[in-house]
Amino acid sequence: MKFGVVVFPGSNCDYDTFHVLQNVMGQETVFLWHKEHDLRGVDCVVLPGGFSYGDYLRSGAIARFSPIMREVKKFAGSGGLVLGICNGFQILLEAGLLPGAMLRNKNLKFLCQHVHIRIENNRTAFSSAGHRGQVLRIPIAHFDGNYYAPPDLLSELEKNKQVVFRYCDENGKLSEEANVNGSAHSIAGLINHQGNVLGMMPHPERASEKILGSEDGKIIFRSMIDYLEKKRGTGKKKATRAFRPTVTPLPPLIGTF
Amino acid sequence: MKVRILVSLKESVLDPQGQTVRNALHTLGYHQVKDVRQGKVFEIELEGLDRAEAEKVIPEIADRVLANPIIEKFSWEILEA
Amino acid sequence: MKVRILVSLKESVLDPQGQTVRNALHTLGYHQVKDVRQGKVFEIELEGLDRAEAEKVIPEIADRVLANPIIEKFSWEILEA
Amino acid sequence: MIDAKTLADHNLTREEYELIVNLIGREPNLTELGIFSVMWSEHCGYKSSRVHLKKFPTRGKYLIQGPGENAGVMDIGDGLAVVFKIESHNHPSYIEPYQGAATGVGGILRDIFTMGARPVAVLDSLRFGPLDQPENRSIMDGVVSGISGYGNSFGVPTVGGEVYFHECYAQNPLVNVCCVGLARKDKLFLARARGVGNAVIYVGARTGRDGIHGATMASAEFGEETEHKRPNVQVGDPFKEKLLLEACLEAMARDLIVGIQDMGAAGLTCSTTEMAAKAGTGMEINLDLVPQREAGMNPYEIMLSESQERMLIVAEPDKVEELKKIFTKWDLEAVVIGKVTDDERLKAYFHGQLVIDIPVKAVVDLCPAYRRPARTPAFLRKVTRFRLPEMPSDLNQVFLQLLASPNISDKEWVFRQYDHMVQVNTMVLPGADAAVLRLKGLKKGLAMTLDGNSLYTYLNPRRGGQIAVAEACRNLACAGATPIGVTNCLNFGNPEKPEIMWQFKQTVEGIAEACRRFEIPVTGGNVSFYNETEGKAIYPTPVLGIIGLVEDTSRVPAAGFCGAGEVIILLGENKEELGGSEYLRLVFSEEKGQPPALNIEKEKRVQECCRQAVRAGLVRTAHDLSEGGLAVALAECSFKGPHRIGFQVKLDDRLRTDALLFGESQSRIILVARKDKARKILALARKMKVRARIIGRTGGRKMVIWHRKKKVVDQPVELGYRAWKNSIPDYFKVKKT
Ligand SMILES: Nc1ncnc2c1ncn2[C@@H]1O[C@H](COP(=O)(O)OP(=O)(O)O)[C@@H](O)[C@H]1O
Ligand SMILES: [Mg+2]
Repeated sequence: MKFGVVVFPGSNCDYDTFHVLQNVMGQETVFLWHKEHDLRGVDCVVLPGGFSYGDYLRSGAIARFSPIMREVKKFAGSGGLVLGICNGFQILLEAGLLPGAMLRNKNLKFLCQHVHIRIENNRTAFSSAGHRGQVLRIPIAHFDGNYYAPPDLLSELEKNKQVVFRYCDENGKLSEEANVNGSAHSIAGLINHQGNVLGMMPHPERASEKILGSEDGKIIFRSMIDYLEKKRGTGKKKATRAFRPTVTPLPPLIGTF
Repeated sequence: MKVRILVSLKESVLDPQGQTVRNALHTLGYHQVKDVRQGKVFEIELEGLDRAEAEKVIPEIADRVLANPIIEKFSWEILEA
Repeated sequence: MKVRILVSLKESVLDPQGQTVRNALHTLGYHQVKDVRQGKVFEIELEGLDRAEAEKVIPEIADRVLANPIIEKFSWEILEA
Repeated sequence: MIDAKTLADHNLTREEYELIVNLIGREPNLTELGIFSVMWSEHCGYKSSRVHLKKFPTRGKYLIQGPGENAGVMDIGDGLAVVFKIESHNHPSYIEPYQGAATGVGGILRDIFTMGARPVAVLDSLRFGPLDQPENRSIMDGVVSGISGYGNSFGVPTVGGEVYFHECYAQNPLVNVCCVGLARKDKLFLARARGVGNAVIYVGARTGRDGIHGATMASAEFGEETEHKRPNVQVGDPFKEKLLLEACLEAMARDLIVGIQDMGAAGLTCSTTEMAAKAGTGMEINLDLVPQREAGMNPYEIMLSESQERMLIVAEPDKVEELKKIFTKWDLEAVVIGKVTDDERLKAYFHGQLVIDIPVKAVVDLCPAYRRPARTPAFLRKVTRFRLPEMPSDLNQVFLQLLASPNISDKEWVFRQYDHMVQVNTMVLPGADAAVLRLKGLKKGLAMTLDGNSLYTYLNPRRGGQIAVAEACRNLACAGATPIGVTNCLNFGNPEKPEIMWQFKQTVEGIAEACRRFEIPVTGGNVSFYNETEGKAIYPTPVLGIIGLVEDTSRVPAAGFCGAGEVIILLGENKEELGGSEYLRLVFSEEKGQPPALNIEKEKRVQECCRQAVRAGLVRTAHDLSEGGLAVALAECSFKGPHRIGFQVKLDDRLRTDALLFGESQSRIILVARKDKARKILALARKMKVRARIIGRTGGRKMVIWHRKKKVVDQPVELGYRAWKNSIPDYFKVKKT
C-alpha cells in the first residue's frame, strides 16, 4: 500500500510517522508537501503530529487552509482513508472533517506521557486488528487535547459509535484521573460518520517498536493496512510489496521531493 | 484603518485559564475579583478599503479564521478610520 | 463592575503569532491586512469597590499579574459600573 | 566623543578603550564602540576565564572538533558525528522566565544545526530558589513552560537534565541548556567566510530592536538599577526556527554553503567578524539590505540586535539563486547583504556611507585576557570544620523527609511538560540516570547526562568539580555507556572579586584533572559570570554535560526494579561521610564539612565494572548513588520500576547509621540481577578489584533496611512513593477558591 505523510510547516512527527510506516510496517511511504495539489496516488493520507504554523492562533487552525488540504478533503469525500495524529487530529477538526474542537488540557500544561486507551469500537478501518475493550499503552504529547463538543453532538457521536478510543487506566477503567487532558467523555480518538477519517491524540508511531517500550500502536497501522488490502482485493495470498528500506539514523531531508 | 477584534470562549465553555488567573489574584489578596474570562485580542491594520468594505471584511475574517465558532465568539470595533 | 484589560506585546517586541496570522490572511487573499498584533484580553468581574478604588486596583493587577512590563503593555476600561 | 559615561554604559574600562584606539588607529565611532563592547564582553570574549579554560584537556581519540567552534564534535563511527554544546541563559530567564528560557533553547539549537547537525536531544539544568516562595514558583513555572514551548514546537525531545533548589538561586535562577545533534561526519560545516568574492547572505527572521546589548547585560551584575533599565528581552519564534533548520540542512545537503554561523549573542556583529577572522578574510556589507522588522533602525541597532532565528551564510555567487529558492520554499527570507573581501576588515555601509571600518582580528582575537587575582574565601574556614550533630532517633521518618525534599523528589512535574519522545529515538526516558537514544538502524546508541552539585563546589570547589565529572560518567556507566566527550557550563559570581575568582580557578582545575584522568576531552562550554544580586553571589555551580556511547542498546538496564526476588548488589564502599550532604542540609540546616572524598582510580574501576556487567547482559537494573545516599537510591529503584516493588536490605558496616543510609560517598552503584547472574557480577568485580557485595533482595510492598540487626528503615513503598511523587506538584497546586 502507498501511504502519504503530509508535511506542513511546523510538522515534527512527519519523519517519525514515515519511519514507522516504511521501516517498521514495510509500506511504501511518501511525503506530501503542503503546497502540493496532488496526493500522488496514495491509498491513505496521514496528517502527522507537530506544531503546524507554530500552533499559533489555535492548533491546526492555519494548516487547514493549506493547498494540500483541499485535496485531502476531496480524497476523504470519496472514501479515502485519512488518519490524523495529534496535530493532525486538530487539523481535521479545524478543517471540519471531524466534528468538535480542542481546548487546552485541563491542567493548562503540555503533557508528554504514556497513557492507556481503550478500544471502544473495533469495527473500523483503524481498529479492526484489536478487540473491543482492549487496552493500549500509547504516549500522548500535546497542549490542546481536551476534546470538546456540545452535548447534543456528543450523544450523536456516542449513538453512532464514532468514539473509537477513550482514555482509561491500565485495567481499562474510565476515571477523571485517567482522562489526563479533560476530554469530553474521555475521548482520545474519533471517527467520522462515514468511517474513513480518524483523528486521535495519542501517537501510535511512538509505540510501534519494542525498543521504545510499546508496540501497541502497530494495531492501528495494521488495521489500516488490512482494510486497504481488503479494499483493493489483494487478499491474503498476494502480500503487499515488502519494502526493504535501508534504515538510517538521520532522516532523509524532509521536504526535498 | 485600525481594527480590534476580540475573541473569547463562549459562556457555555469552561475557561480554566481565566479561573487560574482568578485564583492567582485571590492568592495575592485581590478578593474583589469575582470572575475572570481570558480571551484573545487582534489589533489589525487594514489598508485600501472604506468603512463599508471593512464592515464586511472584518467579521468575515473573524468568523473564517480568527475564531472557532464551535467554542468561541467574537466582537470587533474600528479604532481609527 | 465589569472591566476589560488588554495586554499586548510592546511595539518593538517580535510578535510571531501576529505575523503568522497576517501571513495566513494574505494566503487567503486578504491583502488589505497590513499588520496583525495578537494579545490577550481579560474580562474581569469586580465586586465591592467603587470607581476610585477600581481605578487604583485595575492597573495594579495588570502590572503585577497579567502583564510582564519588560515585554508587554496594557490598557484597560470599565465596561459596566 | 566617547566620554566616561558612554564607556561605563558599554562596560569597557579606560584601558580597554585605549587598546581599541590603538588597534584601529583612531577613535572608534559609537557603532564601532558598540561592536567592541559586545565582542569584548565577558560573555563573548571570556576575558576573565580564558587563561583558566586553557587547562582543560582538549584532545581525545574520538574528537573531531574541540573548543572554538559553535559546538564540539565527536566521531561515533559509521560515518556519524555527534555535535553538542551547553549554554546558559540565566539573566534573561530571571527577567522574563518564559522568553528567557525559550530563547535559551533556540540559541543552543542554532549552535548545533549551524554545524550541519540535526538536533536530536536537549537537556536542561535548572536551579531556582526554594519553592515555598511564590516568586520562585512563578520563575520555575515560566522557565519550564519556556523550554517546553520552544523545544516541543521545534520538534526536539528534551530528554534529561536536573532541577535543584537553594536559597542562593532565589534572585539568580540558573537555566543551562545543552543540545545534542547528529551529523554525517563528512558533512560538517564551519563558521568560515572563505573565498574572496563570495556572497554574504542573511537568512531567517527580520532584525528588530530586541535584545540590544544582551551580551553586555549577561556580563553585568544585577542591582536596583538594572531593574529599572528593564532591558529588552527577545521573544522567540520556534516555528520559524524549525523552518530555518530544515532550510539550512537542505541547503547544506545540496552543497550550497561555504560557511555558516548563527546570530546569537551580539547578532550580526559576532557572525560577520568571527566568520571573517577565522577564515583570514574580511567582509563588506550594506546595512540597508539587512531585512528589518522596525522602521528607522540605525547602524548601531542593526549591528547589535539580538533578534532570534537568524543565520549568516557565505556561499559562492552562482549558488545564490538555488539557495534563495530553498529558503523561499520554507517561507523564509534570504538576502545577499555583502561579500567576502581580502582586507581582513569589516566594512559596513549605511545610506551610502561607510559607518564601520575595523580590523576583524582586533575584534575577535585581541580581546584582552585577564589573570584576575584569586584569594581563598574567608568563609571556608568556618564551614569546613565542624562537628557532626547527634543522630536523630527516628531515621525512618528522616527517610521520608528526604524523599520529599524537592532536590531529591520526582521531577516529573517538569519533564512531563517536555516532549521527550519526538523523533522516536528516546529509549530511556527522563527519570533514569542518563537518557539513552537509539540510533535508527544501528545497534549502538547515545547516552547523555547533565550533572553538578553546587553545595560540594561551595565547600570545596576543586573536589566539587571533580565529583561533577565523576558523577556524570557514573550516570553514563549505569546505562552501559562509555563517556566520550564533555561540555560544561560554569556559573559563578563576579570574577572581579578575588574570592569568586578563586572558586572559579579551583573548580576549573578540578574538572580539568578529572577529565584528563577519565580521558575525555572538553569540547566546549560556556561561562556565566556575574550571577549576583545585590552583591550576593550564587554558589559556584559547574554543570557538566557528558556524552557516552552505548555499544549495544538491547542491553541497557532499567532505572527501577523489574521484578521481585532479584538480587541487589552494591558496588563500592560505604564511608562515614556526611559533609555537604542533602541530609545535613535538610535535617540540620547545616551546609558544612568536606564533600565526600573522590578517588578517581577507584571510581573508574567501579564504572568499568558496571559497564562490563551491563554489556555482558547481567544487569536488570542499575542506579548510581548521589544525593540522599544509599537509602534514597534504593527507594528510587522501587519507585521507577513499572510495578513499584519493595526491598529488604541488610547492612553491617561499622558506621553511624545516618551516614550509612544518607551519606553521599562517591563511587557507588547499585546493580540488580537475577540470582545466577549476580554471582557472575561478583566474580567480575573481584577480578576488577572492585568491592562488591549482595546487600539484599527486591520484593514485597515495603522498603526495609537493617543495620547490624536493627531495623532502621521500614516504610510502605506507596507511602514513600507519594512523598517523593507529590512533593513538587503540591507546591503548584492551585488553591481552589
Ligand atoms: N530539568 C529537567 N529536564 C528533564 N529531565 C530532568 C530534569 N530534571 C531532572 N530530570 C530527570 O529526572 C531524573 C532525576 O534527576 P536527578 O535526581 O538530578 O538525577 P541524578 O541524581 O541521577 O543525576 C533524571 O533522569 C533527569 O534526567
Ligand atoms: Mg544519577
